[in-house]
Amino acid sequence: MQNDVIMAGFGGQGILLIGKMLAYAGMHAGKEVSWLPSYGPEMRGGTCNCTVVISDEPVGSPVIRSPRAVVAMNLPSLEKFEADIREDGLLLINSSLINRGAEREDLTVVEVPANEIAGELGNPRGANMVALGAYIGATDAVALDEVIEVVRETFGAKPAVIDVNIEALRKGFELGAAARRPEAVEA
Amino acid sequence: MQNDVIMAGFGGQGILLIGKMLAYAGMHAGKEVSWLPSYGPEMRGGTCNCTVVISDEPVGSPVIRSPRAVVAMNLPSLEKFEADIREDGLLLINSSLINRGAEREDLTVVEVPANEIAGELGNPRGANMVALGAYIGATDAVALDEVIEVVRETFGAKPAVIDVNIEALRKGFELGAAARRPEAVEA
Amino acid sequence: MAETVFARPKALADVTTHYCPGCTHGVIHRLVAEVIDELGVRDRTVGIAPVGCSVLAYNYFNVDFHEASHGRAPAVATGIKRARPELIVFSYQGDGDLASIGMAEIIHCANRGEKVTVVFVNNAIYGMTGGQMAPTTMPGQVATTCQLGRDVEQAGHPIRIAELMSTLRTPAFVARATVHDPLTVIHAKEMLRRAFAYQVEGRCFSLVEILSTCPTNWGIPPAESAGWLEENMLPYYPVGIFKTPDGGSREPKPLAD
Amino acid sequence: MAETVFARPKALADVTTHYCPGCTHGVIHRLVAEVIDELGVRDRTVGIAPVGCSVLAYNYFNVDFHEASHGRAPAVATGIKRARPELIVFSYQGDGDLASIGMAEIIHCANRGEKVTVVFVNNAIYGMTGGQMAPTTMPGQVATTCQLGRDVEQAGHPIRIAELMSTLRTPAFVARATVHDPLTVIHAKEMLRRAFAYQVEGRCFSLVEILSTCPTNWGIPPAESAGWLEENMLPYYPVGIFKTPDGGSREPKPLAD
Amino acid sequence: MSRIVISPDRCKGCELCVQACPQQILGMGKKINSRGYFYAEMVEQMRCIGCRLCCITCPDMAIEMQVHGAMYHYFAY
Amino acid sequence: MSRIVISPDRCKGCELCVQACPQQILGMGKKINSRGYFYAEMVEQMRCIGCRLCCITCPDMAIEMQVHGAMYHYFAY
Amino acid sequence: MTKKLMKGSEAIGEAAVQAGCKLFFGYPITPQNEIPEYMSMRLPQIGGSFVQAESEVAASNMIYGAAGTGERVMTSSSSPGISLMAEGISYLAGSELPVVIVNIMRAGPGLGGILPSQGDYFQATKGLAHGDFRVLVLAPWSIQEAADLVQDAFDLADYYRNPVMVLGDGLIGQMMEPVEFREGREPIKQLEEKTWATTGCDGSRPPNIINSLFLDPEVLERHNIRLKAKYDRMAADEVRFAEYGTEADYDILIVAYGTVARVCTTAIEELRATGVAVAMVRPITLFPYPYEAVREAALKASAVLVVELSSGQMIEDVELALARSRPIHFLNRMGGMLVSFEEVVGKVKAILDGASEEVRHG
Amino acid sequence: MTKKLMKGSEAIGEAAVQAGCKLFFGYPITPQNEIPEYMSMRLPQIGGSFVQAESEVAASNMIYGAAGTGERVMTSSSSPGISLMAEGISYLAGSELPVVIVNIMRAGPGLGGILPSQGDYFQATKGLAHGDFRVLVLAPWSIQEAADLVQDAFDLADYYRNPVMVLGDGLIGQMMEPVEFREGREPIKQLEEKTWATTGCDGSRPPNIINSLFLDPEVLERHNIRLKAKYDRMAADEVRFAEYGTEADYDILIVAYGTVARVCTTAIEELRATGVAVAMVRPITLFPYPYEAVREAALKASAVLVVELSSGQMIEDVELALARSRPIHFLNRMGGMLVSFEEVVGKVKAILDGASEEVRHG
Ligand SMILES: Cc1ncc(C[n+]2csc(CCOP(=O)(O)OP(=O)(O)O)c2C)c(N)n1
Ligand SMILES: Cc1ncc(C[n+]2csc(CCOP(=O)(O)OP(=O)(O)O)c2C)c(N)n1
Ligand code: SF4
Ligand code: SF4
Ligand code: SF4
Ligand code: SF4
Repeated sequence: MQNDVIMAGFGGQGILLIGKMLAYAGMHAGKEVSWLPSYGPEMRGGTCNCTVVISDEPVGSPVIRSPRAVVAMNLPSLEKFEADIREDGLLLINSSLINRGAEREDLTVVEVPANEIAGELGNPRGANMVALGAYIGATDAVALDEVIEVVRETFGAKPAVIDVNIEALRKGFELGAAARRPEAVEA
Repeated sequence: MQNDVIMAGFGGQGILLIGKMLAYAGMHAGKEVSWLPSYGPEMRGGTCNCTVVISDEPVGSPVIRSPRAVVAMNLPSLEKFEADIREDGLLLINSSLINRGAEREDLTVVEVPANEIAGELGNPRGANMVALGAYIGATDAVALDEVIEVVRETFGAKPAVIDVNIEALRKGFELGAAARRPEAVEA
Repeated sequence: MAETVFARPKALADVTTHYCPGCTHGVIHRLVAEVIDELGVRDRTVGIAPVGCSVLAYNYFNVDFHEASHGRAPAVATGIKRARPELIVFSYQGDGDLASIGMAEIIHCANRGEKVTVVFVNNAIYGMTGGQMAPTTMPGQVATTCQLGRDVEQAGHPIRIAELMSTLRTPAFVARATVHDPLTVIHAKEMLRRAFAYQVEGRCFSLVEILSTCPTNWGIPPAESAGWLEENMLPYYPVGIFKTPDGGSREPKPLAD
Repeated sequence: MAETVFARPKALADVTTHYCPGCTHGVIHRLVAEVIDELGVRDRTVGIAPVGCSVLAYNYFNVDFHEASHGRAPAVATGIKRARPELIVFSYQGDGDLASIGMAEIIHCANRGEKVTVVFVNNAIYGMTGGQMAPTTMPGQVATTCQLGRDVEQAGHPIRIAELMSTLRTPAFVARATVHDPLTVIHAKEMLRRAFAYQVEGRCFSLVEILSTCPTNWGIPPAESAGWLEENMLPYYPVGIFKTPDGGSREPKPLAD
Repeated sequence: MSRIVISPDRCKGCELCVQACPQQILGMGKKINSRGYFYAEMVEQMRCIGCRLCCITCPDMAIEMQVHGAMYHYFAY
Repeated sequence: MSRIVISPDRCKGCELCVQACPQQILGMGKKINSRGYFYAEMVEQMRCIGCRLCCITCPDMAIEMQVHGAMYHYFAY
Repeated sequence: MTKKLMKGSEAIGEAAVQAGCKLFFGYPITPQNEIPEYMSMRLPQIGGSFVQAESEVAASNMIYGAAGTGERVMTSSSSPGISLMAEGISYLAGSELPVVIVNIMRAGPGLGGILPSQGDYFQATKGLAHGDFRVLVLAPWSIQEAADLVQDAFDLADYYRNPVMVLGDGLIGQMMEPVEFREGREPIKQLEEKTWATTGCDGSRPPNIINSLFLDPEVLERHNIRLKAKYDRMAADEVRFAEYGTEADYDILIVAYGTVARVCTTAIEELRATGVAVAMVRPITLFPYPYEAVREAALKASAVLVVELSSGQMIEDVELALARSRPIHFLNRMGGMLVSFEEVVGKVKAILDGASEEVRHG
Repeated sequence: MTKKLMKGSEAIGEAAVQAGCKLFFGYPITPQNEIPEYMSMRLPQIGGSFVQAESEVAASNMIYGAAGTGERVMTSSSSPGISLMAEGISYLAGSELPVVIVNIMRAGPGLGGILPSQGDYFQATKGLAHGDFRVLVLAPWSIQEAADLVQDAFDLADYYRNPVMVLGDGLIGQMMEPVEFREGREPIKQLEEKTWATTGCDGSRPPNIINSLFLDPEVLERHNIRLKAKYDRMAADEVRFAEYGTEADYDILIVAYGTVARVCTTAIEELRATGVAVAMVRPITLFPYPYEAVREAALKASAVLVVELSSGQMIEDVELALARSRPIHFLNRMGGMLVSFEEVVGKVKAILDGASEEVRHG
């Protein structure tokens, strides 16, 4: 079984970070993982993205042209990647910065007001964590606890940050999980 | 018919010059010619040599490992090239600086006290012209007049030099021609 | 009727640059373009883009452009100027490009007295590649290849290009300016005008070193970058004219010893 | 009993060099060897041969040697010294090698403050390749690539390495000497001794520029070459110490303007 | 009397103009432009003295200035 | 008292020593050495003052100097 | 030691340190800046030395000097920077010095772009610089393999006294994957003491001379013959490659190296699911090239597909191996575009449907 | 015009001038110093410009700048210097600028020696630098041909907007032979005006940009595809070779290029005298390589002999051409040593006597 996702947004939204944390979590869970960032000048100022693959088998192509899931943190990202998602795949939209829904019908769409939620939690820079939570909530990529572990490792230096981020993570997870349940029922 | 010769001596003895003059003469005589100098640091101070090919056919290899003739202006050159000469080939020795004869039996050997002769002619730097004269005297490479023409062209700038050099050339020619006659008779 | 008293110079293309917010590459581009306009040489100017953040400069000017290999812009400029002396040729280079890999080319271009103009942007870091140490990086300044700060024992002291270039015997115009605040921008423009004017007159090689900010790789917000430059760079990189084609040679004499 | 008061230093191999008659490369070789002997560092010295007439230097010294690529001896020296700081590392370079193709490497090696010694032989011409113009060739001097004499309008003025190097901020020892007559040879040796001593003490980078003759490519008999050097080169290339690690920096300040 | 025109899409929100303005009449807006930047806005056009310092400072040619009628220039540029 | 020893085979005949000798007691010989050079010779050993200038000048280490007994050195080297 | 999630560039740096690399000389260039950046932090910690060279030309001469002293030394760069090292690498090969050179390829020619490419295959394997010489070229397809090959590279360099190049693409430089470093790793070769190194000569031996100049052509020719013999030894002993699905029967053989081969494995899985049998040979050493392995595997197939991120470079070696014994098809992307497994699947189907053109250079 | 006895280097310089070359940028290196020396005298006479560059790196970037203005420009060097031009040449190819580069090969690797060699064949024809590109390579065997090819080189460079390399060896640089320059020579190609040149933009056209950077991989890929198509056109239209004795029957086919081929003609004469029928194909363009001609001529022989001054480089292209259809034998000298016709004669006899080992790389 393989999960792969492209996470995309403005530079500075912490996209690469949550991608890495997802990969770490996968590794800790004993899976094969790869993390691939977009790189180069186009990053600067503009948008950036990363591809994370979590698989039971050794990872074949770390480059995924049609990913099983896309996390779009801003409009340009949504426009760039929506069309590429695999049929019946997952699309996560940061509705705080994107004021339109999905164009495709076949996708499972999860709209998360990541910035608002983060703001409400008094952690404005935590929108990325909300999104990460929502993604793992909506998929079987990794267990929440694995990611929480990684959060602790990552921010070990600043304990204050840990809790707010775990908080953001959980909030996102709930939204993601909720969004998937109906589909689960249908099945 | 092809004539080829390696002319060798100390740098500064004017070896490359007489080689070029020989090639020029050949060209003027409507033949195919090539002139190939030894080059590189080993020249500096040390010895130098050049290979001249004069032929009725387009010149194949401009590099001659066993030349039909060798003009040795100093001892190192004699030692370096005597063994390479074609069987029954021609060896011209500058007896002014080389106080030994040929080691091989099969060669036609012409010993020319080039420096003495040049000195006697009041043209100490003309030893190379004497040697050139001797070579064309002992072979059918080119006619004396052709070379004389070239001398005029070469030293056109300084007429004074022309006559002394032609003088040296003739002296050498006589010695070369003389040395060959017996062999001609034998034939 | 409304008259526009400040607008985009003709020599500057009407596009948004890829430069980071607050990066003064943008200011320097505009100054060069204004000078080209004011000297009326746009139709015979050829610019040379370096390899660095200004690598895309060819998209930002309304003049013919030639993209050089890293550090070799002065050699490219030499080729262009020798081929068509009537052209006004300028290179635009960063400090990694000019002062590190391109050191031999800039010195020999200046020493031959090629009649070209070099706009040298000193931002004390490698911007394009993500903040490595430059020859101009300040002692103690943090960069990705000196993460504990530049150690002068290991990497030596920053190189001062204007000073170095001004000691060559061949006549030239060499100056240093900065653009970290509006008034210094005005002086920088004057230096650029003189540099280009000398070329237009066919007088000499000219180089203007301009101190510039790199908020992104300095890790300092744009608004504070000007202050950092003024405090840390200005004292070590004094602004002014170091050499004119009329002035004598400026190299040191032997010490009395 | 007879005592030999002047004989071949141990660091100098007992062979005949390939140098032309009267070429002072030979004198400079001997001086370097004498200094190595006198400082007692022969067993931990590594020399770097350039590409130039002294390319075969590795055959002429009794120390480990490394043959550099053309102009890159200072980079090779950096590699050796960083790998084994206990070694005494010197490069021996000609003016084409150091001042033309090797300009970036020598400036950055000095600016990093590598603790190595550079013996820079300035004979105002390319010897090895048969007399082409060097960056140090004098105005009007004839060379095979400037057969009407060096035209400063086209090729610029000769580069003065000692002056140029001394303007770098990083502490160093920089001096110029000449060996065109016996008494100057004694001074040259003193400069070399100081240069090597600074390295032995682990103090700083050191460079000694030494004016040398090239009778062959100058087309001047050895006996007259000394005079030519004294008349033509000495006035433009003054002898003396330009920079010491203790002295302050020597770069020019901005002109009052 | 002078008018400052700031192009929202050209502005990268570096705030240099805000800092440069001697009248302190420029400020950063709350809106994000197409490229994700909060852009600068003119707060009190009336008090603008037409010094052009913001224009000269802007690295991105996001500010143009127009004048109506005659106008004293503090410095040549 | 000093003795100059010139190695004929090391000498390249550049004449620098001849020029350097303050006593003018060195000269070029008439013989050619193995490498084709006329080499330098000591003409008046007696008048040598042991200044070592010829040794110092020779680019080819062709000159050595020996002294018998004490000797005043004009300069340190 | 446990697995660590590492960026390729950092894994390469750490692998070098683990292999005893004490010195790094390099110049920044995307997409491998993290290698010098990592080394600038790491080497001082182990008493080594890092120098940011003024250029790649200087870097190649710094490793030349450092390698001469016998220490283990590395440099890294990307395509344009490697071109600037050409002369220096020729000197290293001519002087027989062991160094490890990492090339994280980007798209060319010229300044090109910064995204992954395999456009430097010819340069690495054939014409790296002037003169008759070869460098051993290792091409990893994962971060773990990159780390392992870098360590092997140091042993091979020392054993053959020759530069060894680790040739990756932008993905290898930028991607993160779990890496594990073997504790107490043993050299893969019997290594002799470096008695030739410039360590200072106390007279107990003649001076050591590091040199590639031989003015006497007979001497230089002997040197060239010795070098050629060395390269022939490499060809005999160092060929490395990996096979996938060659034990079973298959219609098509894919030949690909580096990260492209990973994409191909995904394609092979997909194809197998649809009942199409495809196998792959993945060259790990590009010089020496696994001609025999490719030929033998190809002879079991009806056609061969070469997949490259170049206009067609390795394909010439495949042609040499096959000598027209099987039709060769070619799939490539360039300029930083990557081959997707979907494209590979499509191409294989096209070959089977006779909808693909055979290609040939020779 | 009458014949003149000229040194190869000078003939090359004069040929360039006759072809309209206005600019020369170069750095001295044996054995081709007479080229820059000649140009330093000659170009000022015709209102051109000569610059002795500070290095080959600079020289390659000076021709890059000058070529961008549309003028005809040349540089020359020898092996190590060409290696230093690698990056610059990649930029020239990527920016599609016409220049003529002369390489008078000397023996390598490293500093090597200064005597003739053919050790740069791989470099010239395959891996000259990073990225996917090719330069057209012309290999003269006489001074007259060198002069002719240099003139053609300028036309080909302009026509294809691509660097063209004239690849000779030390003999071509140093030898003197009679040369004749055709009066009023016409370009060998239909040449268009250089509307892309940086001549100053008066607004009548958009600014011209000389560039090889394309950050968007799709754009760069299109560029790469266009370049590849150009190289394929060269391969289709520009192949040049000469045949000797292929009209009659023969047992052995010799494949050799440059001055080595001359030595072979002498050997062929000698062999004919002894009743041994040998023919030769001499590639004149090394890229594009005359694969077809070599293959066809080889199929008429029982065996093929490749003669090179290298450890075996062109032989790989011969293998590609033959695809094992004929046994290939190899005769070479290296390090500046030259092949003598006696050696060629001996080798041919050995092949016929079955006393020569067949060789194969693929
Ligand atoms: C030969 C080569 N080496 C290295 C690089 C990578 N590179 C691109 S830009 C750059 C340095 C940029 O710094 P700087 O010149 O200071 O300009 P800035 O980006 O700071 O404006 C480097 C090292 C390259 N493209 N080519
Ligand atoms: C890369 C490279 N370029 C050029 C050369 C040719 N070359 C050899 S020595 C030399 C210059 C020598 O002159 P200099 O450095 O002044 O030393 P000198 O011979 O005068 O002592 C040159 C250009 C080379 N060997 N390698
Ligand atoms: S990285 Fe620095 S130099 Fe480059 S654009 Fe950004 S701020 Fe400007
Ligand atoms: S050519 Fe000049 S530098 Fe070289 S050895 Fe002769 S005299 Fe000395
Ligand atoms: S200076 Fe320009 S870019 Fe910066 S905030 Fe003001 S208007 Fe915007
Ligand atoms: S100085 Fe030396 S080489 Fe010159 S002549 Fe005197 S002894 Fe001979």
